Amino acid sequence: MNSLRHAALLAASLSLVLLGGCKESPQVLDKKAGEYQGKVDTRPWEGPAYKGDKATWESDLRARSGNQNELRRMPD
Amino acid sequence: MNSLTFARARRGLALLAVTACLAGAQPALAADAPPATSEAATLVQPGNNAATFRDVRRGENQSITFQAPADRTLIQASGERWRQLRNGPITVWGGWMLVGVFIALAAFYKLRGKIMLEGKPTGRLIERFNSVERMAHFVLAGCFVLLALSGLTMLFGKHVLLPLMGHTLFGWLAWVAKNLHNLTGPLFFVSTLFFVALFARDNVWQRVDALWIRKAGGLLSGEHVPSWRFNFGEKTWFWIGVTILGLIVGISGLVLDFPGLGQIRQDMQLAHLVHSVGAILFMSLSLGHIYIGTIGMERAIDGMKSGYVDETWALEHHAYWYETARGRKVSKDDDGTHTPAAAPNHH
Amino acid sequence: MARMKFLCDTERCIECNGCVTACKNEHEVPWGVQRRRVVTINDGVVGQEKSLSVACMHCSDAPCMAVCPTDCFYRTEEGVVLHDKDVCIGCGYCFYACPFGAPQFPQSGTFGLRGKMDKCTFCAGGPEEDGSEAEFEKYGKNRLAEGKLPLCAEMCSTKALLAGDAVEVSNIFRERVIRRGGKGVEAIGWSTAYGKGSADADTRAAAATAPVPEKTGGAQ
Amino acid sequence: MLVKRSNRPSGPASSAQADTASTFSAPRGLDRRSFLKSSGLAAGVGAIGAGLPFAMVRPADAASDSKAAGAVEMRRSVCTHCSVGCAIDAEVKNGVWVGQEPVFDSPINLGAHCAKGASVREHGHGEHRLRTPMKLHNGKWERLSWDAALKEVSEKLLAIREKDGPDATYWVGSSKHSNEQAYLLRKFVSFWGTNNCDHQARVCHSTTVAGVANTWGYGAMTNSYNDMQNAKAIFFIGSNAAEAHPVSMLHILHAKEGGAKIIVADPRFTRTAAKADHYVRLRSGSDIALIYGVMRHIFENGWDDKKYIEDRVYGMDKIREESMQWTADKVLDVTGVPDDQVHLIAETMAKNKPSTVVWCMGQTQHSTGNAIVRAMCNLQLALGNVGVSGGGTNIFRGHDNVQGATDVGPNPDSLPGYYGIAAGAWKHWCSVWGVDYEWVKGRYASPGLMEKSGITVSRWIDGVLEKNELIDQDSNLKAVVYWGMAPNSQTRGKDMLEAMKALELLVVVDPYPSATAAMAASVRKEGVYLLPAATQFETSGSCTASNRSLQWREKIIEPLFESKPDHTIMYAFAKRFGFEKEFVKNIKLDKDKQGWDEPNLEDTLREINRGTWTIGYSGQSPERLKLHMKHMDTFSAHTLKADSGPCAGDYFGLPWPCYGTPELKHPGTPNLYDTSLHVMEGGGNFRANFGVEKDGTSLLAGDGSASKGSDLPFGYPEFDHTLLKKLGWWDELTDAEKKAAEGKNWKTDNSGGIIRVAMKNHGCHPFGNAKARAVVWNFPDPVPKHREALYSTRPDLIDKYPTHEDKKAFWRLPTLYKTVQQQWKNVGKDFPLIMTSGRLVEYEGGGEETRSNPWLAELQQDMFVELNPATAAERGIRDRDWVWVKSPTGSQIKVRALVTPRVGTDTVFLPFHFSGRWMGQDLLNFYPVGAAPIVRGESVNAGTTYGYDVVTMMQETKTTVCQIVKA
Repeated sequence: MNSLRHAALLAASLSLVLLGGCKESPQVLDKKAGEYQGKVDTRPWEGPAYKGDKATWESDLRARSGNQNELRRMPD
Repeated sequence: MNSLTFARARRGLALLAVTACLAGAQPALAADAPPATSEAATLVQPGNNAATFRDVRRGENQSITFQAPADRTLIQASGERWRQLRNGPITVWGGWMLVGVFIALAAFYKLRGKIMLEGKPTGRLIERFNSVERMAHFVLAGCFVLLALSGLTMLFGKHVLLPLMGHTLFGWLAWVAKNLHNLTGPLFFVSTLFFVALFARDNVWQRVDALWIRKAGGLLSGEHVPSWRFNFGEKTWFWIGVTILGLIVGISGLVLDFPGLGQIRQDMQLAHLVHSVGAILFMSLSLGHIYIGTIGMERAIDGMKSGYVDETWALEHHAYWYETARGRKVSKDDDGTHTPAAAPNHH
Repeated sequence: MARMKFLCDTERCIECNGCVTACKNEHEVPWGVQRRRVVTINDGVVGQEKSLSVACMHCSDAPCMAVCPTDCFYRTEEGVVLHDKDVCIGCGYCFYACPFGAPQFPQSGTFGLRGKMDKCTFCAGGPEEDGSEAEFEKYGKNRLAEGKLPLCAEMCSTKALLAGDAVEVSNIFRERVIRRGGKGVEAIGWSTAYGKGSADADTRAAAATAPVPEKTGGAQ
Repeated sequence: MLVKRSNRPSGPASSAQADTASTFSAPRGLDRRSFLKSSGLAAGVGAIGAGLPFAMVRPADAASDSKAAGAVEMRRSVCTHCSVGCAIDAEVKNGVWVGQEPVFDSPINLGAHCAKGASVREHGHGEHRLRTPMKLHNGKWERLSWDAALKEVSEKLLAIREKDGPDATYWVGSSKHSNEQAYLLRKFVSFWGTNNCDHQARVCHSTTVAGVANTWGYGAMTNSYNDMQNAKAIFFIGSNAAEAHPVSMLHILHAKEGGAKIIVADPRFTRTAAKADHYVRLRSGSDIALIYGVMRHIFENGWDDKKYIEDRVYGMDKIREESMQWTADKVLDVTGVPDDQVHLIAETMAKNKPSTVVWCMGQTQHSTGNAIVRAMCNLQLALGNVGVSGGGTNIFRGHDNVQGATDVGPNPDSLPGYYGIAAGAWKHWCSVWGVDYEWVKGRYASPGLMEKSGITVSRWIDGVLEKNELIDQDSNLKAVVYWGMAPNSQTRGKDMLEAMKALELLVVVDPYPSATAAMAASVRKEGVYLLPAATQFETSGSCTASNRSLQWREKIIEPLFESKPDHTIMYAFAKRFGFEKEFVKNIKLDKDKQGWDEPNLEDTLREINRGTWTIGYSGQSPERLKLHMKHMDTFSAHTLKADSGPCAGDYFGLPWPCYGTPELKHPGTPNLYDTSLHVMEGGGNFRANFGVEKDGTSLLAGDGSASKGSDLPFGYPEFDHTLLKKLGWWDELTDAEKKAAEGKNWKTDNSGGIIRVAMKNHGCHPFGNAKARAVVWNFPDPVPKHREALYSTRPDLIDKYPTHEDKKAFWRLPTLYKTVQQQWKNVGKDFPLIMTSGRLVEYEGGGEETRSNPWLAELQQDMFVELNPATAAERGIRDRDWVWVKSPTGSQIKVRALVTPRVGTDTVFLPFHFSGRWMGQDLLNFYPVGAAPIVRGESVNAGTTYGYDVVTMMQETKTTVCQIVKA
């Protein structure tokens, strides 16, 4: 009787463990934005060029994106 | 249909298609048949690349030129499978398995305790391992421990040590571990070959081994089962552990260690899976070996430590070997029915 | 800015390798390390030969990040997948896992052991101070911090390779595909890199809602 | 492209398995930081000695205070690797070229670059450059000072001049010189007293220049890369733009996406063909037959532009007759192209107008090159596509300034501006140079030789080797000066080696002289000098892109090592030769940092402006060009026109012809012969250069076909003082202009007055308004005719379409046609494969420069031959195997096999950029230490055969034969 209960318990816990194997646990630790492992990885607009002016950075980047579109300068 | 509406319709269709494709769905332009491969198509080339790229997306081999990976696969799908296996079953089950074996041994120790000598040590010593054998053993064992620890760091460190140590310290440790692992690996492989050659002769099947199996080595009953130089438990460890797993882990490790020999990514994924599964099994078995060689059995370590064992220990654990070492004859065919002479101090 | 992505238009890519040398030039990438490369499939097969430029795609669920034993990868707010070479141990797992073959390993040390992994940074440097020498030495230039986009795309000879905010990139590509009557609609690698069906909610939303540029004489 | 981009080690520059993940042997790290820090001192294997005055040492202080001092300066230049003319922005910090940024503003490339353009910053490293003057002594390369080098070389040259006359020397100029340097070199050679000078254009587009110019006026690309956006159909034949002119594909694919149909006809399925709507595989060298096949369909279907032909074309009926001969079966027999494909080409070109054609060396490098290009012109004339935006003949030139060097540089048959070398031309230029005509005449051995075309670069080897009594000058060539050209771009490498051996003196002036140096050193012990020249990034000057736009380059960095710009070296030699005063009469001298005299390049351009009226190099003053470079963003990338800003109305780079003086403010000509525009807005018409009448037919254009707004709405001859007087326009000249123009025509009137009056006041074209010539009666084949190549695998076709008769004194040399063809009539038995050659995107020209750039060299580490899987299987050859390519000349080269369906079963393709290996042997030991390129390979031209165009002496490289066996 006892051993049967033990066996059932064992089977249940074993299957739990086995099932656990199918799930990928989160591989990356949580990080705060702009901070990485103690080092500060400044966000692009926080560097010397933009000094935190995100709006300007974004509009500059958008303008830069436009350069990849030759249709802008070659209308039909 | 006038040309304007046609153009509109086409534009609409195109918009749909782009939207779908940007969102990663299958291309919607089923209407355009993919170009035929044959010579008939030499002149005409429509712009629907769906067929061309379908295989690429599936990760199937394509004729790729230049600095394509050596496997000539543009987008490999097997990497994702490897990731699932490594991060899933191998990490999780493997980890629990090691923990489980450890707990089992602890429990066994708790229940059974140390296997003590029954008789009193005589003080008379028999040479069990000569210096070459001991050196071979400890080089191999040393390599094994370094490899096991460094390997564990690489597989589980991220989950166990990293949260404790932080990235910088752990990064440094893992770097040491990886380089140690890569440098020790080849030595381990060579040592294994040497070790196997050295001990294979004494590890072949002997009739008395059957008795050992029947009595499970007497581990639970406490009964002493006679054996030659190595009992069946040791032989199991030797063949399944040191030889088979050792070579599997060693060879797959070399594949990973020397990546410039022409192996492709898929080879290395496979090698890594084999390597890590093999290593976990190897480590699990090794726990048993280490256990019995150290805290599991009184004076078991003497043979490896000094090369000599006490007669009492020899008689209790390796009776036939003891007999021969004492110059008496034991038939090779002895299946355990022969009772060895009583040890000098046997009560 | 939502999400940085690469897109290679195979109707445009002519395998000129401009992106490859632009990258070498900008980051002084050493011999043997190819952060970006151009591949051609079905070489010499009429009607089916296609070339495209491949590098790190900065995946949404990056396999490299998932398998890294030291957790050296991180993702910036713009979705750029970067790594810390101080923590990288050169094990090569990211290379096994990466669908695109992006991670590169310069030789260093005995036995030809792998050195620290090197890969495309989307011209965003690494965790060192932006624009610093340390950053350049380890990761190359940080163009994003200068308000510029990756040089490979900016210098692409036929503007086949596009880089930048997913919305901008999608808009350029869409406008182009519409102009050519729906040909070459595949964004190769996107479903692998950014997920099936729903790479990024914002991309999809952008693709669906952005106005279609009206042009005169478009695809006729 | 597996072999092409090897990922296996080859030679010392072993690369690696890019993706087996790991063992990367990095030969020498070239990173910006160590470059900054240790500068030239860490040059590794390249260092000759630590004591050299490296120009690169200066950068050392740049790094030490990287942040504080040294703001980044932007310098604008133009890529030096092909004719597209891609602008480059260089970031320079404390004299070091630290960064390269795309120039999005450029209307030509919009920031785009190919592999070569994206890696030009490597020129700032120059690790594999020649660092100091060197001479070959006892078979070893020895360093010597500039002073000693100049002294020894000039003494030897003067001795040869004394002994054998000025014509015993040969001067190979460069297509990579700036316009100013190329121009100065022609002047320099003239003052030396010979016409024995030439440059790369001879072996790349001489047949185009001659053929096209003789058809309608100017030998240049009629439209522009940008204008191809307007084409509705584009027909490539003999051009692989995707690899040779990658950035042009920006415009071409833009056109394609707008609906243009692209057809590529080529023996090889190229990267361009991969982007085409239709690909047609033709037998190499059969272009004329294919074009006539196309034209037959055009005429039969009435797709020809009859009004256009009537008004603007002479002799089209003869072309029509000839095309009718080319029935479907004949075309198929000769070209291998079935009639439906031929019809498709004709229909596509005719029904999608304006349609344009593109050709490059695939058409020009044939013994029938001049005829092939004229056949193409005739196709476009029949369709009425010339002088039309979106149409024209878009002839992509090769090197960055091969157009400019052809226009104003060292040509053996012409002074700058295609003036020719008749007495009148000499007098014109002497007046521009400010020197006495009689003095120049005295410099020559005789007036006869002064007006006799020199030997061409394709044949200088015969100038050395040919029997003296057979050559048309006094002495054989004794000395050759290679001033910026690769020896491996000329055919018959085996003979070249003999010629190099036979010379008394070989001088090489080049940043990368090593291919020549190594070849020479492998057969000589003495008498070779190497002088380090600066690249175009180390000086300034203008260059002319293929679309005729001129761009001004700023100096990016100081010359590296001991190198000097070419014009500085020229002046140094002029001093030694004693004509330095005449050489720079109108040109200011500047002192460079080492105190050398450097002729001022702006002044030089102004002198070019003052003399080159013929082709309108007269309006592009340095000031105007610099203004254009500064305001690139104001120019349309579609029309090349600036609609606003300081350059409003101008076309970008003032594409020549930019007529008259700079003050006339001609905007440049975007598309040649375009009658829909006023001449002062870049309009024009065909040139009246061949008389006004031929065999009773008027050659002047028909009524109503003059350029827009012309006061003479009909055909008219070119302007001279008498025509001006007849028209009553003479008094519109100022008194000063009258004085200068009296007795002159528009080309020789150095006041520019005649041009001003004709164009500005009356909307007339100074060169007249005539018909284009479909029949060039002064050429050996007035009507272009298909003729089999000298080495052909089809003896039956040799019988039907034999080559020309041998020529006795052709560019001073006997030249064989029929003799060779008959001798090798059955060559196909032993050499059954057609051998053709072409470009790779990573390398340029002879390749020495680009193969020295690690960023490029890594991409392409082996010389190879492309062969069809079936061809390979027959020979038991597998991909990447080493094979011998054997030529009927007895040469054999060892290369890798690249097995690919890109080529047909009868053809093999080899790239022409390799050198440094010779018939299986690595020449590394013959290079000056450290000056060997990273990648070396066999030169295809070691195996090419005899064969020259019957008009221009263009070499035959595209159609010859070979056999391939496994090595």
